[in-house]
Amino acid sequence: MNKVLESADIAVNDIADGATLMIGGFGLCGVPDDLIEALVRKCPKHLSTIANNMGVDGRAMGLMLTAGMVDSHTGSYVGENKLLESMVLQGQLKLTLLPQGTLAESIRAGGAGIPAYFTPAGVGTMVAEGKEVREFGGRQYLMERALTADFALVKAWKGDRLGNLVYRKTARNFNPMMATAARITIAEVEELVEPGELDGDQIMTPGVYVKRMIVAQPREKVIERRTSRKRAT
Amino acid sequence: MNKVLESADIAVNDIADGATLMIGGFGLCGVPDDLIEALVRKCPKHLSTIANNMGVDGRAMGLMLTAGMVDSHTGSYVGENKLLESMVLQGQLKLTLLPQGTLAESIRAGGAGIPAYFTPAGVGTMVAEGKEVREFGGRQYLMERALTADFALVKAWKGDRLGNLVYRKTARNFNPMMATAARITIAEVEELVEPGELDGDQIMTPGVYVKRMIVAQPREKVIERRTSRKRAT
Amino acid sequence: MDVREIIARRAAKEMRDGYYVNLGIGIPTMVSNYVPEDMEVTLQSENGMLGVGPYPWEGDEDGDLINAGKETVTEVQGTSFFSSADSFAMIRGGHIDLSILGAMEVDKDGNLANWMVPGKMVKGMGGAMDLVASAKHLIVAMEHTTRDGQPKILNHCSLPLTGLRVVNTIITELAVIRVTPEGLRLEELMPGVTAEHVQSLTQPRLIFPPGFGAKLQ
Amino acid sequence: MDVREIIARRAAKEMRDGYYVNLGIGIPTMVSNYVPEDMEVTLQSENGMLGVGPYPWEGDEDGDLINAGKETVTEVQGTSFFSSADSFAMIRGGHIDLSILGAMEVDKDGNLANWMVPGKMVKGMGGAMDLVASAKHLIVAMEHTTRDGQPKILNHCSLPLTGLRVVNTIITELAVIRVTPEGLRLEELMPGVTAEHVQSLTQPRLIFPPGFGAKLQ
Repeated sequence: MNKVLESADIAVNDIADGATLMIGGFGLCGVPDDLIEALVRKCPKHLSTIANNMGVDGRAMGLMLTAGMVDSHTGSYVGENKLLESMVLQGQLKLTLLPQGTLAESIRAGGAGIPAYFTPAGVGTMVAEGKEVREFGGRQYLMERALTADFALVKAWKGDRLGNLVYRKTARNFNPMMATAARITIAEVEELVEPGELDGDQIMTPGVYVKRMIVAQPREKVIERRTSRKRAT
Repeated sequence: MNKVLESADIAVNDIADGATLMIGGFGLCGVPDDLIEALVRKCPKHLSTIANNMGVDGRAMGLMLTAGMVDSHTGSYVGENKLLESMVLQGQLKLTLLPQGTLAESIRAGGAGIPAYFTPAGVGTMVAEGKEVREFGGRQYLMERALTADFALVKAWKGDRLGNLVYRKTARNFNPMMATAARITIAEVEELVEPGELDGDQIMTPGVYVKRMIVAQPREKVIERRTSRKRAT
Repeated sequence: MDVREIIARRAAKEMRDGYYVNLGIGIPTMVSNYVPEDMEVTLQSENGMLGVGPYPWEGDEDGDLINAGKETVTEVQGTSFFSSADSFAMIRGGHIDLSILGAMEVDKDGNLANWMVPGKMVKGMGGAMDLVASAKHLIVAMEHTTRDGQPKILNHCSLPLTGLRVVNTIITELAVIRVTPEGLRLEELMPGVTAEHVQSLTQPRLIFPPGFGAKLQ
Repeated sequence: MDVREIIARRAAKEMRDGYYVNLGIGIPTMVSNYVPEDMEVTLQSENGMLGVGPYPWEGDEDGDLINAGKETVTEVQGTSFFSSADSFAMIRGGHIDLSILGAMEVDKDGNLANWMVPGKMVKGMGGAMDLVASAKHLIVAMEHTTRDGQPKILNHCSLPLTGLRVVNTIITELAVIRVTPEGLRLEELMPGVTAEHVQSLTQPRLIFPPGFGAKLQ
């Protein structure tokens, strides 16, 4: 079994117009940049995307906006993207906002065969509009539905050719759930290791969830907000 | 912060009559034996237990049955326990059976603040009796409720005094979810390590979930069904 | 050849390269012995393991490394471990290609009963209800009749169900039968077995594909 | 002292030894600077980290190690990482002792608005709705009035809500106010601030505990 493909372009080649895509990452952290860039080269249109953020102008998923590839987006925070703002205001893009925990849980539910569940987040707010409210133990909850996708593009730190993945620090974020919730999951790994090198206790995404893999091109990690302490001199 | 107590007896000392307990393990694998034995010494009565199995006669949770501590049990499989059988048939113990995946997910839901969710398991069976059935996408699902407990007794491989835990191989099983779903989680670890020794990416139960810890007495691991291949001679 | 071995050998032919498979206790567990060597099949065990290897060498048993039947097993290259919640998320989410289980009864609608006999002790369903509700393809691998020769393939299950309309294929020592919307279709006969013999030990009327040449009324 | 620093310093006094705390962006993030050194407080960041350390030394920034405000941070001894689903399971499950957030408006019923202004661009609620719905104790740390001096503590929030009846405590540069079933109770005045002054910048009538000596009608 070898799920590793030669290039990101080959890996995304069958992502067609109108597809629904989950894309991993929190801000610019843990984002599958090579896969996104390959997708922008192929440039399918009318996509529906599910991702916590939408990159920033000219970076990560921001590139997909510039290329006019996205018709609708579901996420929790899109504050770093002026182009998105103007597209939404001009009715060019349909934006659905969900509480971040609801977004995360709905994606997990999609992968776990749970069609719906109840959460207290958003009760009494705009998020509750059109959703069933139900009381359990004297408290109100919203019924939220699972999210699934045709493709998930995820970013991992290490992986083996069987599709087993390990993530690094906060670059984990939405990637593990998305890997479970799409018909075809494509993983971009920084480092390909031999099967058996990853300790079975430490594998975060078992290979069953991953259909295709690519090895990421070396690139420096982009930092969205570089905060630091000055060293004493 | 130091959550490590001197003995299992001290750790279970406030578990009183009528308490609801989750106890980790699958069969005899990944069971908090020291905590169970300390609890049997203290011997609170009228307990409600939640665990996948109920030990075997004279071992693990089987000891609690012998001591007459358990009024009701929720689990998925209790086939290894003749005493339980006779108690159930004589009406001395109320047994609630759930599909194993429902048991696992309901415990996760209890820890995750999700009061109820839908699953296809058990539709059209005795398990569905009295439960709401609902259709999503043309398929029927049961609404299942979250499970929580007063105390969870869990078994881990390594842990630090902050309560961070790592499990080993299939001894993980129900322990991580139970650790999240009780008011007070008590962890029995085989090896206590210094904070910082466990890689943050590999911690399976973050310390926030664990209130008390003990270090397990050295003991040989019991094997329920020893299966092996003969070595060529 | 042992009846159980006949069933397990035939069930193994349903495997495909790259499949992720969950095997129940008993005959289903034996299936792994007959997977062709050039075929890569990954076994899942619902207690939290993907990539189940053979039994360990004598003396190498590890109490922390068991399958869902509580037997000691080994790892293979690429084995991963996870919690019971994550394991059943994998199962419920439909990520397992094939599930093979034993049964006490199967009926013409694909209903399955394999977890309890009323009046006897209830041992519990374990993971069976989750597995049958969510498998992409569910094979029942069982002996064709009860010990006293009564049909186990029935018009309607008499025992409490494990799952409703869940079985895709039935493999016994006599035949391979597919559950179709029209009813049970006899798809294959084991060597030396006649269609008439299979029908005589099967309660529902079987559908015979053209060419089987069976003349039953 | 800077107004924001006054608020952050006072909010830090709400910490207790052993607390697990989630801090929002802005003033709430500053609170961690004023936790007494002998107090062990563990910070959670909803992007998947428990045990958030200070900003890294210049040059040590790691793009894989950020907080929910997307700022580079560091680990402490015992830091753990997890997925967003596991992070919000921790939050939704009520395992975080204290959550401190900023606000645009708070009202006398403890309703909170901090995520959108109609007609302006909707940036999204991020994790705020989950945090406010499930915190064991929710503190709003904010300036007492808008930039043009209008009350932010209102009879009824005018902006779309982030959460319904969720706020426990309001800490501003003027006062500490508790949300009670009877209404907003003025609990503490910052040095040099009078109760009358606080009331004049607060829309709902405040409850004055005995001894505050305020005479308002």
